[in-house]
Amino acid sequence: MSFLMMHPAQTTSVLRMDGIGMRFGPVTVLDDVSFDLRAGEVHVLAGENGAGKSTLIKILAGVHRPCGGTMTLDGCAYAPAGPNDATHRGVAVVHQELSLIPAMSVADNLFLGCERTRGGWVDHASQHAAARRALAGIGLELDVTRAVESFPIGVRQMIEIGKALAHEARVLVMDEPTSALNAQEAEQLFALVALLKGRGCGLVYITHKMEEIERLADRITVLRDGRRVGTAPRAELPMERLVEWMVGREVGERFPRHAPHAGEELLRLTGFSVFSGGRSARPTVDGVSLTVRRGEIVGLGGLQGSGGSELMGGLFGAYGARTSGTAAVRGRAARFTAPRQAIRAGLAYVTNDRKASGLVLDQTIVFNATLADLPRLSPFGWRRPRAERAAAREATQPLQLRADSLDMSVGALSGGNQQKVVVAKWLRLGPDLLLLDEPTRGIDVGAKRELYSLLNAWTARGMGILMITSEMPELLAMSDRIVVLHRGRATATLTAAEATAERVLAAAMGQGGASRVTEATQS
Amino acid sequence: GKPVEQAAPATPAAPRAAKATYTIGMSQCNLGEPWRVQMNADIKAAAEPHPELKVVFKDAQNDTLRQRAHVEEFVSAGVDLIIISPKEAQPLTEPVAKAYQSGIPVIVLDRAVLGDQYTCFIAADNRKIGKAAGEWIKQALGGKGKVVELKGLMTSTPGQDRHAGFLEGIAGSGIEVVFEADMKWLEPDARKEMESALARFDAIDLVYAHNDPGAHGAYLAAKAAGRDSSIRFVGIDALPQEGVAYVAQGILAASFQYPTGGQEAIATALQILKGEPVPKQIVLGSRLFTKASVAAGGEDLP
Amino acid sequence: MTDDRDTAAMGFAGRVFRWLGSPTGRACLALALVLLVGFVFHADGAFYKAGTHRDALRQTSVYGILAAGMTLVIVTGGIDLAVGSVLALVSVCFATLTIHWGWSAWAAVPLALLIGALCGGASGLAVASWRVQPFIATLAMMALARGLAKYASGGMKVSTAVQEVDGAYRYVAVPAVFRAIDTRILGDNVPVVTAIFAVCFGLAWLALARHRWGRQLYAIGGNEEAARLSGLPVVGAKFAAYVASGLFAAVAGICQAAQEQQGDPEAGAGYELLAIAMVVVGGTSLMGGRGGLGLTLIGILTIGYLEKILSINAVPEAGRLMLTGVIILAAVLTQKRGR
Amino acid sequence: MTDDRDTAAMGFAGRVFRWLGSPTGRACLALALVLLVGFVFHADGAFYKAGTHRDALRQTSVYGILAAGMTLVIVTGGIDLAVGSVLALVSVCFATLTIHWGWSAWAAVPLALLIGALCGGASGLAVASWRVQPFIATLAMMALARGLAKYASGGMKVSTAVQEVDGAYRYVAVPAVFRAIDTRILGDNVPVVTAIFAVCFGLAWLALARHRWGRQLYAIGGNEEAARLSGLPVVGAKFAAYVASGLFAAVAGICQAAQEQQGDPEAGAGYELLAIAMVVVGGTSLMGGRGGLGLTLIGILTIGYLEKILSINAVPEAGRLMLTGVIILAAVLTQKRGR
Ligand SMILES: Nc1ncnc2c1ncn2[C@@H]1O[C@H](COP(=O)(O)OP(=O)(O)OP(=O)(O)O)[C@@H](O)[C@H]1O
Ligand SMILES: Nc1ncnc2c1ncn2[C@@H]1O[C@H](COP(=O)(O)OP(=O)(O)OP(=O)(O)O)[C@@H](O)[C@H]1O
Ligand SMILES: [Mg+2]
Ligand SMILES: [Mg+2]
Repeated sequence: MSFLMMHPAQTTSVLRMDGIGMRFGPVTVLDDVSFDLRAGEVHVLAGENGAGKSTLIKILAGVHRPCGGTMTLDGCAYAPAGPNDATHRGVAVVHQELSLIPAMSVADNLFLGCERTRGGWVDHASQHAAARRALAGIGLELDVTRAVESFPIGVRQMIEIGKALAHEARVLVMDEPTSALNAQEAEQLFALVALLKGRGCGLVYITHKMEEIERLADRITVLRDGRRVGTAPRAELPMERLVEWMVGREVGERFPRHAPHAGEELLRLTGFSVFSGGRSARPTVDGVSLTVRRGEIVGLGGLQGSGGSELMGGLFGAYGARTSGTAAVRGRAARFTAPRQAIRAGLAYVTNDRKASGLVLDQTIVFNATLADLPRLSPFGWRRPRAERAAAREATQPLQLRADSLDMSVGALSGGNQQKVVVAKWLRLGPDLLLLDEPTRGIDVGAKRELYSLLNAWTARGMGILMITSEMPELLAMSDRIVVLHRGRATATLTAAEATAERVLAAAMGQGGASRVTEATQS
Repeated sequence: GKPVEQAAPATPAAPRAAKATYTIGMSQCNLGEPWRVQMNADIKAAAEPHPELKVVFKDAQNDTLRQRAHVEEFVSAGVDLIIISPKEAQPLTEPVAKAYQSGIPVIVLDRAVLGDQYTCFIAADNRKIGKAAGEWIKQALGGKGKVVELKGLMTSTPGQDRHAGFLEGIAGSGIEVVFEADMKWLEPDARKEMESALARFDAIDLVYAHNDPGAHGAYLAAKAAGRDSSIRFVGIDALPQEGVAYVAQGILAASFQYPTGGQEAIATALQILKGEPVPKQIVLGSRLFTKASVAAGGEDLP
Repeated sequence: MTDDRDTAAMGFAGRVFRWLGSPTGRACLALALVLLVGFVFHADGAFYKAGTHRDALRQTSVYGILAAGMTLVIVTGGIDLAVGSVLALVSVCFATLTIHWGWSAWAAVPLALLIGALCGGASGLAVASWRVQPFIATLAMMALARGLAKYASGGMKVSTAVQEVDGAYRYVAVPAVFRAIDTRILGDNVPVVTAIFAVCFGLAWLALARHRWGRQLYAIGGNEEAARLSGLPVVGAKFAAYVASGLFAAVAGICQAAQEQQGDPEAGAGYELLAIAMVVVGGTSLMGGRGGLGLTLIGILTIGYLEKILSINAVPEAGRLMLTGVIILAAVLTQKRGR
Repeated sequence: MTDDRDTAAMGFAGRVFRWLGSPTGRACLALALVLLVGFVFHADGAFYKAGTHRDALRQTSVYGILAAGMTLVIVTGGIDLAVGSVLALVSVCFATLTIHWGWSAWAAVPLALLIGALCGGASGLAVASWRVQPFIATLAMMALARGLAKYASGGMKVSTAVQEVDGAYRYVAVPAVFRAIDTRILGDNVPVVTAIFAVCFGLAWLALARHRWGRQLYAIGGNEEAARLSGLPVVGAKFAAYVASGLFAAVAGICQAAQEQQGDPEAGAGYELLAIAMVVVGGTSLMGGRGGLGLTLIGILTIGYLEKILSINAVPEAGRLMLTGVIILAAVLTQKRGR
């Protein structure tokens, strides 16, 4: 493995960016941004959604050409002609949006653009071996001949990291690498970061997770509205200051207090199973029982692939009739075979992949925000564009969506703002039971705080919430109860008071807490 | 060709004052078939010695509505005479009648329009030619034998007439049509269908194709199967570079000419423009090309 | 929201420039290009005559009807290759009903529409419920409908020459409905087929731009999974798009039969490509989720006028094909967008 | 990972079942379906004769060559509607060069290939560099190449009957290369065109499955943006796919000319739809990024045999079209996948 090669620890800058500017048409996205990266450090790039972080590193990666400023790499002028050039100069990037080709094999993806060839002919054998080795280096062992799309999203993210590291890298950039990883996988990644750091590699790390900044950062640079607010060593930047730098004002408590007001029972699952891979395959959700009451947030814990998403999808009717067991909503039997039925019964479902299953990217914010509410907004079938606009404005305002116009296409929004549009779409419906799968994936602290407050407001109004999150602090702080899944089975149900990170993790690994399975349906 | 005089109603167009140049609009229904390309070439060649004639060619690409637009365009452009080789009788009857009534003489070539609202209709008779082919085949096979019929597009009238005429021609003989298929006038399709016929029947005496490329395609199939010497091939159209050439090379046993009428159309046009009376209908004769007669330029069919 | 202010500040020139950069502006540029060709090569002034434009509209109406239905399908990310064959099948059936069986228009038109809707429905069933790729499902329907047309007509044109049992021909009158469709109205200015096209187009536009169903079609074309999870009736909406396309093809088939005064089992061959070209030259993407009927109208006019201009100039076949290729490409290049 | 253990535990029947569920298995099922029809309707045993199968392969070779090139384009998410026209253009040029101008095969074949590559290159340029939608770019090229073919041939077939200046005809011999291509080799068992198809197919397979370029094509079809981010030469690889398709169409054109012993400007009409149908019936998605030449081979055989079986049974045209439609749909339904 090339990245295992030793480098003497250095304190000089590997990479400098000076006065970088960037415009998309008339919109200035970056304005006079400077940034430097030392060998052997982890430099965290922080900022709100849309601050320009991804754009900055795309310039670094040779994807965009800046419209001003200079860059140096190892003291030499650096102006990558394209992604390939950047890779060859030793700049590896894990982009925020997965850049894997779903139908291609893992090995092919790892070596995309730099295939191991003899005179142009791909040497599959050596490529497979090299791919296996590269993945083993980050603690991943899988069949590299299988198509990437056959793996869950968390594994795909690890493959993506493996891809960046398959080549010798002086500078490694990771744009929100853990947004799709669970705690265990994140640990693996952190170990890897430490390893690379020790080898003298410079790391740029973008994240919205405070724990990660606290844990990994050597220095922090904060961007706001395309300008650099400042750079400081982590020790000199306490969390409150950092958040203030990012948001431009004080935000207050990270997890706002939340008084439980559990009311009538909204949802009761008994022995609920989902056969997402077809009836003949092993059920991905296997006899889970749980309840959600009005005014309550129930967290679903578990490792990647433990079946939380399938549970929600199955409940919501996304898998048609491929479910078994009983589900009751407000005491009435509810076996939905199409999302439409679930929506009519007062359910809403924010999926974990907004691009693939949440948004129509080509279309406007108005279009997306009103999509699920079409029947009400178009009496007798005829649409009323004014009412739609008003509805979209009303739905997005409390979420503080940052967009130039409601007629912007959603694809041009930053990831966090896209997520807000998805949430807005469902809130329009005023659902009784909200299914949230990774609702804070990729959104900034300010927006997270807003979302938490909203969750509290909604539960106060009597909504019930079932939430999957891979962020342990979020899970622990926001849930009134936590149901932990392991390989499709519920292994523990913990109240807020009982829950600790250790207990949740143990149950997620299939240990301990097993005795509590029988209590899963009680509360 | 042998013009056949008929008692035709008088043309409404009175003899016109002689002009320095005359524009003739020619609407061809489709230039995808060599035979129609030949028709245009014949018209062009016949008009060449007459510097006073200017012929404007349009191609309807096998689309009736386009051809109807041609006639309308010719009328609005004020041409002196229209020659049309219509794709369809029915739908073009009205536009042609309108042009005719507006005082523009119209010569209808090859396929008819309905009624009598045109100046002159020039055509050969497909049914007669099909019948002649049938009779020739009956004689060549001595009254019995196994025949493969490769038909032209059977939704087209020439295909239907060449088929019906052929059946009339062989009626009462011991000739058996063992395999028939629609090769849609196309040579590659004819070859494919012939290969299927060869696979099914060990004894085939003759192939009757509705056009010469079809017969040639069948010949190529038989040749690849090593059976070309035991089968005779008969086609229709006898264009100089196709059917006649194949007969001359000994590939086809016979080809029946289907004249384009291009030359006759220009001759008739000149008569009309000079104000001379013309017959309402001219039926073109056909010629038969066989090994024996090809060198002499074929023989007239009775 | 800042865009209102921006627009106000831009001034007129800036707004025109911005409009030229929009899909509609780009499509109009392509149309302008073609019309320019017409002004330069006016065929001794023929291009300046009102009749030429009236004829251009009449000729392009049948294609336009197909293109309007095709737009609905293409917006969902699908394609309908069967429209030309369905047109033929309907024209044959409609001619048989009215000419041979003497049905009145009130009975024959609904049945003809039903046949078109059934063909579209079959494609829609395959695409929406059985999840067959639209290209291949409608390719199969293209062959099937053509075969049915040939079968129903016995391989002959269904015209006013009716063959009796004894083999003799009897000529019947052209049905009144044929004459009614093949005339002009509004002071002899607007061909009835053009009026029919306008109505079809208006209905399709209303459905796509103003009805809930249109939204559903865009959402399906943009992201089918998101549409499904948002509770949209994906299967039904998609199915309906193909039914609509079949219905529009049936209307086109009736118009075609009326104009030809017969039912032709070979009619409409290649019309599907022309209709698709009209939609795409307008700027609607074959990937689905974008575009609309406004753009399609510009595309219909662009290709319709291109044909007319080449025709009045009597450009020979070879040159016509080459020019068509070059001009379509030039038209699309003014739009410069792709997959 | 658990799947290895799963497979081992499954046993033979399980593995067969799993294979039948794979794209290849599904495609083979469709082929088996068609062959079954052949066994049932064997036309007095004609289906059991070796000659029938040899002929089926010969007949389908030209389509097969087109389908092989088409696969490369479709894998990128594109489409090439121009192959039929390019085939015609090349067949006309090749016939003119060899028959009329008397060039030797060594000079004529490379020039013919160059013409095909140029046509493909023009489409490729429009698609890859100018980002025109493949459907419309190749539709324009379809018209352009057909026009060129008609222009180059003067609208007539280029055959061994050569017209002299005085209008008389002179007959020249069929060029040796025509005869060489239109024979059989390996003990009179394998038609040369089938061998040419096999070579073309092999080359395309190698390129797609074993060469770096093939990886690039899949990546572009799968996610063009990701391919660009990974530094792939997206424009060049796409361009090359269209050039390859043009080259394959040129090879098909040469084969067609040799088999017809003439160059026909009308040749190849509709072949593009057949070639696309072969690719899709095999199971390659028109969305790009999936499928491959193995599947295309099955698709080629499926449609080739379907044609042959309908032909030996002398099914009339109407029935043939209907059956083709139904069987294509049935074949694809055994695969049940789509956008
Ligand atoms: N291709 C583009 N065209 C136009 N605007 C763009 C484009 N890419 C990004 N932007 C805009 O640039 C701004 C910065 O986006 P960027 O993706 O860099 O934000 P970010 O800091 O990475 O946000 P997040 O934390 O949500 O990922 C946003 O306002 C976004 O809308
Ligand atoms: N497309 C697919 N094909 C085959 N198996 C799949 C596919 N998608 C998911 N799986 C399998 O389904 C199971 C659940 O996967 P998934 O990662 O979606 O679970 P999850 O509950 O969403 O996990 P988390 O919520 O922690 O992200 C895993 O065993 C995974 O391998
Ligand atoms: Mg970002
Ligand atoms: Mg998940």
